Amino acid sequence: MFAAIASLGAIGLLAALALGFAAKKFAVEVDPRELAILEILPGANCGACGYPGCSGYAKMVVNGDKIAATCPPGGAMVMGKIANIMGFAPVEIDPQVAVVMCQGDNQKSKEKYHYLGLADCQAAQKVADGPKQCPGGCLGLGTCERTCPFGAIEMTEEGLAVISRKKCTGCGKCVEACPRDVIHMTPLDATTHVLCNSHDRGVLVRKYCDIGCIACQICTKQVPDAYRVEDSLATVVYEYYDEAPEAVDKCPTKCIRDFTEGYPEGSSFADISVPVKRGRRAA
Amino acid sequence: MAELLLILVSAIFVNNFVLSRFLGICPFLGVSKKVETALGMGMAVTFVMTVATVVTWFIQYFVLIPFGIEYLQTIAFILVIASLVQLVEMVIQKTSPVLYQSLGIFLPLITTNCAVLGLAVLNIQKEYSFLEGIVFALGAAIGFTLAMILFAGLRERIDLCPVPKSFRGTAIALVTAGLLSLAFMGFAGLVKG
Amino acid sequence: MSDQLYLSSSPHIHSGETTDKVMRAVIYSLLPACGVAIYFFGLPALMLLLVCTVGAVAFEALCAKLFHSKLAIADGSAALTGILLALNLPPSAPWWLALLGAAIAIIVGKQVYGGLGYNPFNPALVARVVLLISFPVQMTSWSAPAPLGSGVDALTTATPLGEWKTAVMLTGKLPEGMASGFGSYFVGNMAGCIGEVSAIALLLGALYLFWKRIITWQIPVSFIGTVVVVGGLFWLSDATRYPDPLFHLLTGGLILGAFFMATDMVTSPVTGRGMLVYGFGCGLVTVLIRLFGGYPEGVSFAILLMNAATPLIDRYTRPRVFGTVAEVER
Amino acid sequence: MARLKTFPGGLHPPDNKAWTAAKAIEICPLPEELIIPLSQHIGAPAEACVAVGDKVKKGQVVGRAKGFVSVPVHASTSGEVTAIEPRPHASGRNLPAVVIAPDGEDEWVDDLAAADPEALSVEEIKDRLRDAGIVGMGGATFPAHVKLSPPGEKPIDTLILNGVECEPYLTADHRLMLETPGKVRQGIEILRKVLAVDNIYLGIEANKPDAIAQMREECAGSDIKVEALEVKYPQGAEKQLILALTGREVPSGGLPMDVGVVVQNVGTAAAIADAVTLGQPLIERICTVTGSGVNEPKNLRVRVGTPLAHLVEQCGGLDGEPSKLIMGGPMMGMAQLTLDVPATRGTSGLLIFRRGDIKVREPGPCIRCGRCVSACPAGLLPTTIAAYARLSMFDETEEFKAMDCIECGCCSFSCPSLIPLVQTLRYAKGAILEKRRKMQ
Repeated sequence: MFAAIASLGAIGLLAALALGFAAKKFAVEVDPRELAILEILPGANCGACGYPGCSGYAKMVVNGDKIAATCPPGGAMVMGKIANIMGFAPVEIDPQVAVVMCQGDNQKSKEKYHYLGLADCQAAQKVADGPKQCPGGCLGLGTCERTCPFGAIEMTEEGLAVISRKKCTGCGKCVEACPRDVIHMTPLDATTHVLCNSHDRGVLVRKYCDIGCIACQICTKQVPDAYRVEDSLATVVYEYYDEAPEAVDKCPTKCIRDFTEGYPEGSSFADISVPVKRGRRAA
Repeated sequence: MAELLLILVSAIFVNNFVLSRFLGICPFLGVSKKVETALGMGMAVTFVMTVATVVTWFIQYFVLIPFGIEYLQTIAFILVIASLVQLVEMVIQKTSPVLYQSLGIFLPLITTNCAVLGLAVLNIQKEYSFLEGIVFALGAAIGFTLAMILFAGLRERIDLCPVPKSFRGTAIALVTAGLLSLAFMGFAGLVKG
Repeated sequence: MSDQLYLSSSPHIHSGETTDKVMRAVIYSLLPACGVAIYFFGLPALMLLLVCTVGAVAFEALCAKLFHSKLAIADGSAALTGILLALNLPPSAPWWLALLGAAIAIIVGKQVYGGLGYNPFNPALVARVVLLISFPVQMTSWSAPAPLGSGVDALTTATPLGEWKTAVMLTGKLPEGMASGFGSYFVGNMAGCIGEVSAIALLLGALYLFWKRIITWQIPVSFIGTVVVVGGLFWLSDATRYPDPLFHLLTGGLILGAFFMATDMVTSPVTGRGMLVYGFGCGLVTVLIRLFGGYPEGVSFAILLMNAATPLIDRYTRPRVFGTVAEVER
Repeated sequence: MARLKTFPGGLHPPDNKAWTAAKAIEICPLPEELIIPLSQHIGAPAEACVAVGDKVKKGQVVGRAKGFVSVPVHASTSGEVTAIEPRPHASGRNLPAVVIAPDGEDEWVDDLAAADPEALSVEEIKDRLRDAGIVGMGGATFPAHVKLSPPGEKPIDTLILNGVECEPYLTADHRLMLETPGKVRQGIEILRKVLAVDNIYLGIEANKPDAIAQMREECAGSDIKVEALEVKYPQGAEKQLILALTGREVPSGGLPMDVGVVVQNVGTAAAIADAVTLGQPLIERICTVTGSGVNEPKNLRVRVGTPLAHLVEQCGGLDGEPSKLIMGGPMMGMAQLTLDVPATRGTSGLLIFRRGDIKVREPGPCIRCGRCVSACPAGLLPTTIAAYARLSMFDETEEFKAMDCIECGCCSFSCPSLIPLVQTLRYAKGAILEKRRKMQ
């Protein structure tokens, strides 16, 4: 019995000594706060904050004297927790979602030519500025879908990108990836949008798209505050988003849509496209 | 000499720890996503295996047997292995933070890696001499590393494949591991032992 | 006019060589071997060929349905896998074994990885090895060839390699009269898998593949070369125990393996240098298993093993990029 | 016979040069309207310096060069400027162009200054080249005066004339060497003077024995080495040509001047001769109009700005419905949206395929046949890079040297699975550049 205890004890002691020595020799400093912040962050490494990955962001927060950038996917809740850890004042962030400003799928918008090649919008855009006659419309080849780190984008059968308002965290990766700049960041609370991205004149738009904005000005006449027509394209003035829904029914080409109606039809996101109120998303 | 060579070949190919004895499956599946990481893991395991064999051999023959406490073999060996793993962990964290990050939890888990303990125990069971033991450990470690990097190479390739949804991830990895093990069965009977 | 035009990135012309043409060419190249198989082994061989091919195509279709992937029977790859599997079965294999093999080849060997082009292991060999390990009795009962019209009943016998292995195990010496049968080995008049027996039919097919530029010389040459050289070295060291290189060459599945199985594009390296390394590995393992292993034949295992090593070989045999001094390893 | 010089990799697509190789160059008559794009070269576009309604003469500058890497553009006939507006351009976009309605007089500007190249200084010659708008006429359209002004730390000891014309279908350079070898020779001598080199090669693919004989005769007695090269695409790619002729390998990411070489196209040499001795700007070029969709394939001497539709008219019109219009050769040319696009200084060919000649097939999975690997003249693994690019793993594409791709098209041409490899590699290159830009 004694031999057992003594010998095992001796082995343990030796090992402990060796380890203790090694621990001194190979010590590595890590700020525990950095790890704590890394835990909280969404971990998508999306880069929306402007730093290389979530660990880069955590490093910045710990090493800086203030929070120099926000984490849009994390939202208010994550920012609050980070502020707690660091002892800073919480940083306000306005939740945003990305919206595809186009409804011109393969059925509704005309082709310029038959495209052969890599099924990718950026690649197709390099071939004579993309196969659609509309210079700003969604090409439907899914570059944004593949880019989205949160699986919030889906291509419809007819080749149109739709974004789930629930899954979208507002990181802005798709905005960067889209070669036609058809995806815009909008305030989460604004549910009405002019879903068109063509700056061509109305006559031209009518020729190639069934559902594009023809700049008829009816919306601005209806709700002067909430709409603006510039360069042959109407847009919602998001400061007055709550007035915007009034013009939805008046739009002759149906390119103004309100997402509370359950837009877009036919996608698996249709049921979750109802707007989510501020604060609920963080949960 | 020929005897040692046979032990080595046997441990690498015929009775490959991972693919024939099915020991050490945890890191085999866990850190075989990239060849570099797999190689790093292989190195770490090689070190632990070799040193553990040396130390446990001494403990077995100079402590446990003389004091008649062979029944404490498992505990004693795990103690040794655990300390070694701790040591390796510290060294890797200091020298290669990238490798440290990619090995993650699997590094401390070498402690409970049955390949290491299995090796130490087998070594005693087979009543290998000190030199034979070291060769056996080396063979086992090389075999482990070989299996790791072969498998990692395959997985890197599978990562580019449109695997059906139901088979993605661990499922396809296990199927592949099975097929790899199948291929290794060709060595059966190559060396008796 | 313009919306009728095709636009694409350059280049605008194509060689016309397509995957289905490649697959079809390989199938054509196997026809002589199939013919010889049917000639020597009669209806059972025909049955195996039919069951495997039809089975493989059917399982391919089934998988396409199960996994919601595009049906790709037209490319001929499933049929090719079926034929290769059949050629790798012994003539006495029952129909259900062939069907099971087809299922394993297509489902486990290929479709779970995403289908054509993604399988890391040669599907036909996966099936063969699974069958060999699971049904050793059925997979190693050989019958002597009974040429069509000869009226001879199929006799149970051993393959030349098996005969040799048994003799060496029992007596430590080569069996008597081993060197006498090369003529019939060459034509295919010996026991073995239905497709591997006739060197001449296989070589004919291989020539066709070379002519069509479907396969390149690297893998067959380094595979067979290694077997001949390493096997030859052992033979020189002890001719009473080890068989001569020609025996290695003509018996067993070496020729079928080296020209048709190891050269499977999907599972072999893409660069010439890689192919050489791969062929060398195949050859070495084949000889080791044949001479020292528990199994009399090692070609299938050798190719499977080297399939597993293919990603690593590819990684370390990258071609030198134009304008770089030396290959940069990471 | 000794083995012909060449480079590793590459392949030989069916070249169909026989359609036009024996046809003498015809002069393309004036169209009703000339559209002269302000951007016809690599570098900053020119700036219009005439106004709508102005009368211009042949050879008059209508767009001024902006910056060093830029050249002026000229009116290619006399007439009236009817518009300065965006017009269809070879790039697929509408880009600013000066539109001229010809008056039929075809009158040269008065101040053309003929000169003896021997009497001019090197700087004077370079000025003349810039003013004449000389650009690389093999297709890259890089301003010649820039290429001839290597920085001092990069001494040039070798001049290579590119008469390879490895692109299938095209025979423009072939005919040029056959019909005006003297011009080419004259251009070579001017280049010799500018670069002060004596090591001069003229590389021609061996499938043009008549052109080789013609140029050998022309260069007999001089130290110009006229070399027959193996018939293999892309033999005419700058780096591959340098390797074949001199054995020097341009380092990865480098330029020909890094190994002391300047490469010029034979067409450029001929244009240089005209520019320096006669003072004539680059306003016309030879263009092969060919393909299954053209009734009568021809080699035409075309004025810059001539709409492609006019070229087709000269060749007996379209044969059936066209399905693809390609400016340049089939391997590296650009597909066009419309025949309203004008020919520019870089238009070496117009290739039209008839409906039915373009087979539309879905790309399949890579079967790892390795054809792209053995065909790649840059020593890349196109299929591996493409696989990574499709999954947006651009770090890996960079590690596999995607940036060394020369976009020759050999991989896509040979791929049995019809994967658009070049396009995917180009995509990867774009993403890598974008990433590098962000890093800075």
